[in-house]
Amino acid sequence: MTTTTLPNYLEDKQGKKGLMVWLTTHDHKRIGLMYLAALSVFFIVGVLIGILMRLELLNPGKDIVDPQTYNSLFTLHGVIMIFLFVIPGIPAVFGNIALPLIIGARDVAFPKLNLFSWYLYMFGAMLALGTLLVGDGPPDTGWTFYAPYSVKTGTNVTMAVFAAFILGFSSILTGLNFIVTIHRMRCPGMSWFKMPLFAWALYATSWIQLLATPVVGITLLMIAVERMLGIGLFDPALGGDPVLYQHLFWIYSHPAVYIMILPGMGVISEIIPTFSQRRIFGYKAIAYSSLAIAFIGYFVWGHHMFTSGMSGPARVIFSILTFLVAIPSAIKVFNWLATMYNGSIDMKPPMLYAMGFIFLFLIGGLTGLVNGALAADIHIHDTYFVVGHFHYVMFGGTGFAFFAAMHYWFPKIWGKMYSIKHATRAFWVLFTGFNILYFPMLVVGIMGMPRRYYDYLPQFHLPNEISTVGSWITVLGLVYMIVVLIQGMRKGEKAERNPWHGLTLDWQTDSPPTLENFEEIPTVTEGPYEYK
Amino acid sequence: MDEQKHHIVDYLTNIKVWVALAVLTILTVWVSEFNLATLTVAVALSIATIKAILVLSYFMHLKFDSKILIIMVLVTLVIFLSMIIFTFFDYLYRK
Amino acid sequence: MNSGASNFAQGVDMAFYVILGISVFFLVGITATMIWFVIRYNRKRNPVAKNIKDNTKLEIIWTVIPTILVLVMFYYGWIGYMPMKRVPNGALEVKATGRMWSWQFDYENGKSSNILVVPLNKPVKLNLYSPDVLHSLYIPAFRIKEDVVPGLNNTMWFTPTKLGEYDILCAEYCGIQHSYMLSKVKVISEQEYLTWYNEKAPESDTLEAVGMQVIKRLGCVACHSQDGSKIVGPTFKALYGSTRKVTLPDGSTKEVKADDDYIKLSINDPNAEVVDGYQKNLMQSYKTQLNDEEIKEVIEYLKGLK
Amino acid sequence: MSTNSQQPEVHHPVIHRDDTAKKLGMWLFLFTELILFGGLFLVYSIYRYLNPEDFSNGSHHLDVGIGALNTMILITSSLTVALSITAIQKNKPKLAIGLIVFTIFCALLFMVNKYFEWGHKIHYDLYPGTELFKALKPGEGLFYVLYYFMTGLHMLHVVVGAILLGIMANYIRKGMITHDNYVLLENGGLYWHLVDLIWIYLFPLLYLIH
Ligand code: HEA
Ligand code: HEA
Ligand code: HEC
Ligand code: CUA
Ligand SMILES: [Cu+2]
Repeated sequence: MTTTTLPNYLEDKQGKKGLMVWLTTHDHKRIGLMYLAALSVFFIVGVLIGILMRLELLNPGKDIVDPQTYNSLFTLHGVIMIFLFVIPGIPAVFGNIALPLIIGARDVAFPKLNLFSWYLYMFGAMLALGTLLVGDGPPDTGWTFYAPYSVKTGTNVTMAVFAAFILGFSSILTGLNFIVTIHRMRCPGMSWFKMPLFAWALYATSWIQLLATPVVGITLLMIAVERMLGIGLFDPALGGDPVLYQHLFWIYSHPAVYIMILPGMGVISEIIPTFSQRRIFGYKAIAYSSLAIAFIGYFVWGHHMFTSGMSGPARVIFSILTFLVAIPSAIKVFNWLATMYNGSIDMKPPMLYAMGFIFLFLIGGLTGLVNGALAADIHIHDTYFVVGHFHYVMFGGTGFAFFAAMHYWFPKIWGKMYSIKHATRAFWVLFTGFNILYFPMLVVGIMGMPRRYYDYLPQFHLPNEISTVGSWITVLGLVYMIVVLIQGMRKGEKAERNPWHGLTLDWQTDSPPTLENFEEIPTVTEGPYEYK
Repeated sequence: MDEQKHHIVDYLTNIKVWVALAVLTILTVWVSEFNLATLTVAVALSIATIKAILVLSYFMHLKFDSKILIIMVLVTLVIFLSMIIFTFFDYLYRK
Repeated sequence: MNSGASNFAQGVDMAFYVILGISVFFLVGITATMIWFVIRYNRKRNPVAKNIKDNTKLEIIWTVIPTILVLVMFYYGWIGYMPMKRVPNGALEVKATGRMWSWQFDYENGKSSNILVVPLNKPVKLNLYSPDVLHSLYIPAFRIKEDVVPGLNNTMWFTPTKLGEYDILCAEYCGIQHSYMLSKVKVISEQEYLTWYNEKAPESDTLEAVGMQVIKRLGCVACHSQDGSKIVGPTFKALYGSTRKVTLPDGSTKEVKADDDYIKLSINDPNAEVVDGYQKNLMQSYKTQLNDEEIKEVIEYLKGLK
Repeated sequence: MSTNSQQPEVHHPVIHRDDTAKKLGMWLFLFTELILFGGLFLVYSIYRYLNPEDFSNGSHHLDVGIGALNTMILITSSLTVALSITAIQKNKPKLAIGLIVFTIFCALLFMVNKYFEWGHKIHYDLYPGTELFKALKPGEGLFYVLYYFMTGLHMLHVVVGAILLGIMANYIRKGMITHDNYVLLENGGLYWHLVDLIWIYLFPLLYLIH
């Protein structure tokens, strides 16, 4: 291909000025960047809250905040991290930026709807943060909003619940957009099994977004109605059943954890073959396992309710299905490993983050298996072991995949390159801090420390101390990483089209890509990883 | 769902479907007058399902659309029904 | 993990160790392989990759083996859990009430206590009851936990196998004092238990007023301080006789004097007159748990708190 | 992946109209609507299972006549929407507009009926919060809460659907929907049929199953 005559997407102004260029854009890459900007801000708020919580937990008794404040902190931390960060995370940012590129399309199927999703997201986010400022204080229910406490408490739950409702619709519309895009806009020659695995992962994710999210929408609406009109759908005094609320909540929120992790796995499936310069091993196995996780993931929600008073047979069924859903994840890990065998491995930052992902996701996934066992979960449920588990999978998994994606597509997005040396160092700080922060949580959980505890018994002191120190190192690593990336964005060297020598279509166009991605829509004749 | 010639459902077919739906509505109301004990729910839901299939296949064109769309509808229904069934695994066995 | 002190500890720990063992094996194995590949096939050492075709046999192997392993894990989880559902006949029944934010244990003979006292090696069945929100009764040393759900009669049982005192914690988030909703389970020999069980409430051996004892036993102190500070309810200090501004259910407000009738109403129907600046619905009615006699004692005690 | 140029020299290719994509998008949206109501159906079925007597009592107090009438109205309106699509396909825009207007008229009728139905109950203080309501058995209370919630949400969809169809009629008038470009009308129709489809289940579940 010759060099392009079209302006690249970052320069093009379309006759508009200042921020309006961005706020009215229909370009998928710009919308992706707008998500990135918003997401980073919320994410940093979430991290700060995390740090505050860790400070409070440094010693038993009061360190810095009151119990009521602490309860609001972990609720906001959970709501922000889940609904504003990990769920939209990879699809909204890197899905938007990279999906049309890797399938050789000019944009997503419904560009206007895409922008609308962003506005919905912002509106929902503002509502969520608004709970801090108006009414009777931020919600103190935990991100799970369990009835009947969420109905009784005087804090601003109604608004938070509406926020989650709106955010859900943003997520649904993104999913809808991607499904149609993948069905209709693959470039000529790209049959389903010539499609890059990131697209497969997004496809599976989108189906979960579409079919699971409405359940939480209607459930949270019921909570809101119950609070506003006092009509009890879950209030035992009025014949309701609080456990039914839990069913409805987890019918969505378990599949939601796969909304978080599948796109991350998709990113890893792109990075590993590129940096090993090898054909991915078991392409079909990885593609199918995404679909399998998405499908089986619908039927395991009960594992969050093993101590809720759910009937025995239901516990057994949910436990066994939980174990089955772990297998497709295992298949992916093994195939990634096999892809490295006999490759030519280049340990650049994206690959480092991918390796970090595998290690941390392994710990997260394997502790998930402990949770899934009936007997073990009776002891472990609602303790810090679970907190450790989900930080390993969400932050060690999705978070690290997010970082990997950020380092991988960085040159494509900005047309510049960050400092490889410093990015590598930042990784090691982050990785070390991470393990010091979260591993003690697993230990203290096994010792029996429940979660959502403002204060704890003296025997839990030491692990908590270590964990808090770890949180400082983690944040150091994070700051380091962000500084390196921002430096690269501002003053980095000009990047080539294809610095990592990838074969997927995103690397075949300019960096940064032109306004409509490709001079001409490409035609493919081979699978996406046919390294010679 | 590839570009295919659009199939036109003619007026008469639509009207026939409408007649069927109307008859089924009357039927279901009529049946509900009897006490069918445990069958009540089953009968009412079966009739509703026949009506739904009619609406889906003719009014909503599903019968003339591509296979993949039908598969999607089925997957959605399977997932929806499983949500109910799996929740019942809890309630059926509570003591 | 501290060593277990109930009949379930072994089953739970077994499931835990089996899964932990398999997990450590895979974690170490996979990580080591990964590191080895990174070194062995580094671009410097191996500049040109060798492409290897997919291998169906391998795919099947690493699908089937994990499947078998997870079924093993499931099996241990299941057998560890099964006995938790089968309460033996003749178990000692205790009603365990979890409320915001205290535990109360009522025995069959009417004895009531804030700590759970049980005899060694005798099965004990707890009938879980909550008047307000979700709680969860968790005894780490016994490896058991079950939610206390309002409106549902959940139960749990165990046989303590070691003498001693163990922590009881609330494991389901239940509001501001969730982390202070603690208690103990005290395992004593059967003989000691019988004496404890049959002795009358220790009236004379404490200097505490009866009203005070009631307030402690029913957990009022979790919400009402006696030193003037605000927890979630108004302090008891100087309450009696003062003028209260209250809101009625229809939204109107009025001023009332905190006399006997007012306090009685506050205890029996807390939402009828809600004190200004406090939240309704938090305090539950204690109608069924306090008789007039006891309410009188409470009032007497409150009078003394100047 | 090897690439080669397919259509040289086209700089700004006309992105061709993709009706199938639009229709697929609409279907996907309908799936989410279905699951949204699905959550309520789930709650309904569990509470019905737990309180069979109370639910049956509750449904005895609903007016089957009005329910059946509304069912007929919705079925008819579904028919007229379907016919309007046939009409536009056969290039009869006037007829299509007429049929849509009739559909919207049906929607209004439906709401008038609902108004009387709800109004009747509210007149008797049978709504959450009243003394009468509090005196109900818990299961009956749940039944009515679900009744209001489900029919209320459904009615919201009727309103939205009617507005959508109104817009479509206007598009036909302005020539934006024509015999060879009618996917918007099809989508409006699909939405309307969904409203019908949900009612097909609501009707027996709430009114008929004693
Ligand atoms: C990104 C999010 C994410 C992901 C991917 C997962 C993945 C898994 N989770 Fe996790 N989970 C959460 C997020 C996530 N979880 C959250 C947020 C909570 C708490 C919610 C709350 O209460 O607030 C939670 C809670 C939670 C519980 C409830 C605990 C409790 O409250 O008591 C359970 C119980 O079964 C569980 C299980 C699992 C399992 C089995 C997997 C599996 O999918 C893991 C599969 C992966 C592997 C197994 C690793 C790879 C395997 C190999 C390399 C091979 C070796 C393996 C075998 C031999 C099989 N999770
Ligand atoms: C992805 C989700 C996510 C992330 C990243 C984090 C990050 C952190 N979390 Fe967590 N946490 C949750 C999700 C998350 N959390 C949830 C859902 C709960 C449950 C809430 C509830 O109980 O209701 C919880 C609860 C929770 C608790 C338990 C509270 C309790 O039960 O009492 C604690 C305690 O220390 C804690 C600490 C921290 C700390 C110190 C951090 C961080 O501050 C550590 C520092 C993090 C980093 C340094 C960077 C991570 C970076 C990325 C993932 C991507 C970066 C992207 C961009 C820059 C754009 N969190
Ligand atoms: C879950 C927390 C909680 C518990 C436990 C609790 N209360 Fe209260 N109580 C409150 C709150 C909140 C109020 C203020 C709102 C109201 O009047 O209902 C209150 C109000 C009162 C009042 C009126 C106080 C005033 O200032 O006028 C009295 C008297 C009272 N409680 C007594 C008791 C007694 C006796 C018990 C135990 C048997 C008890 N409470 C247990 C939360 C609690
Ligand atoms: Cu009670 Cu937490
Ligand atoms: Cu889960």
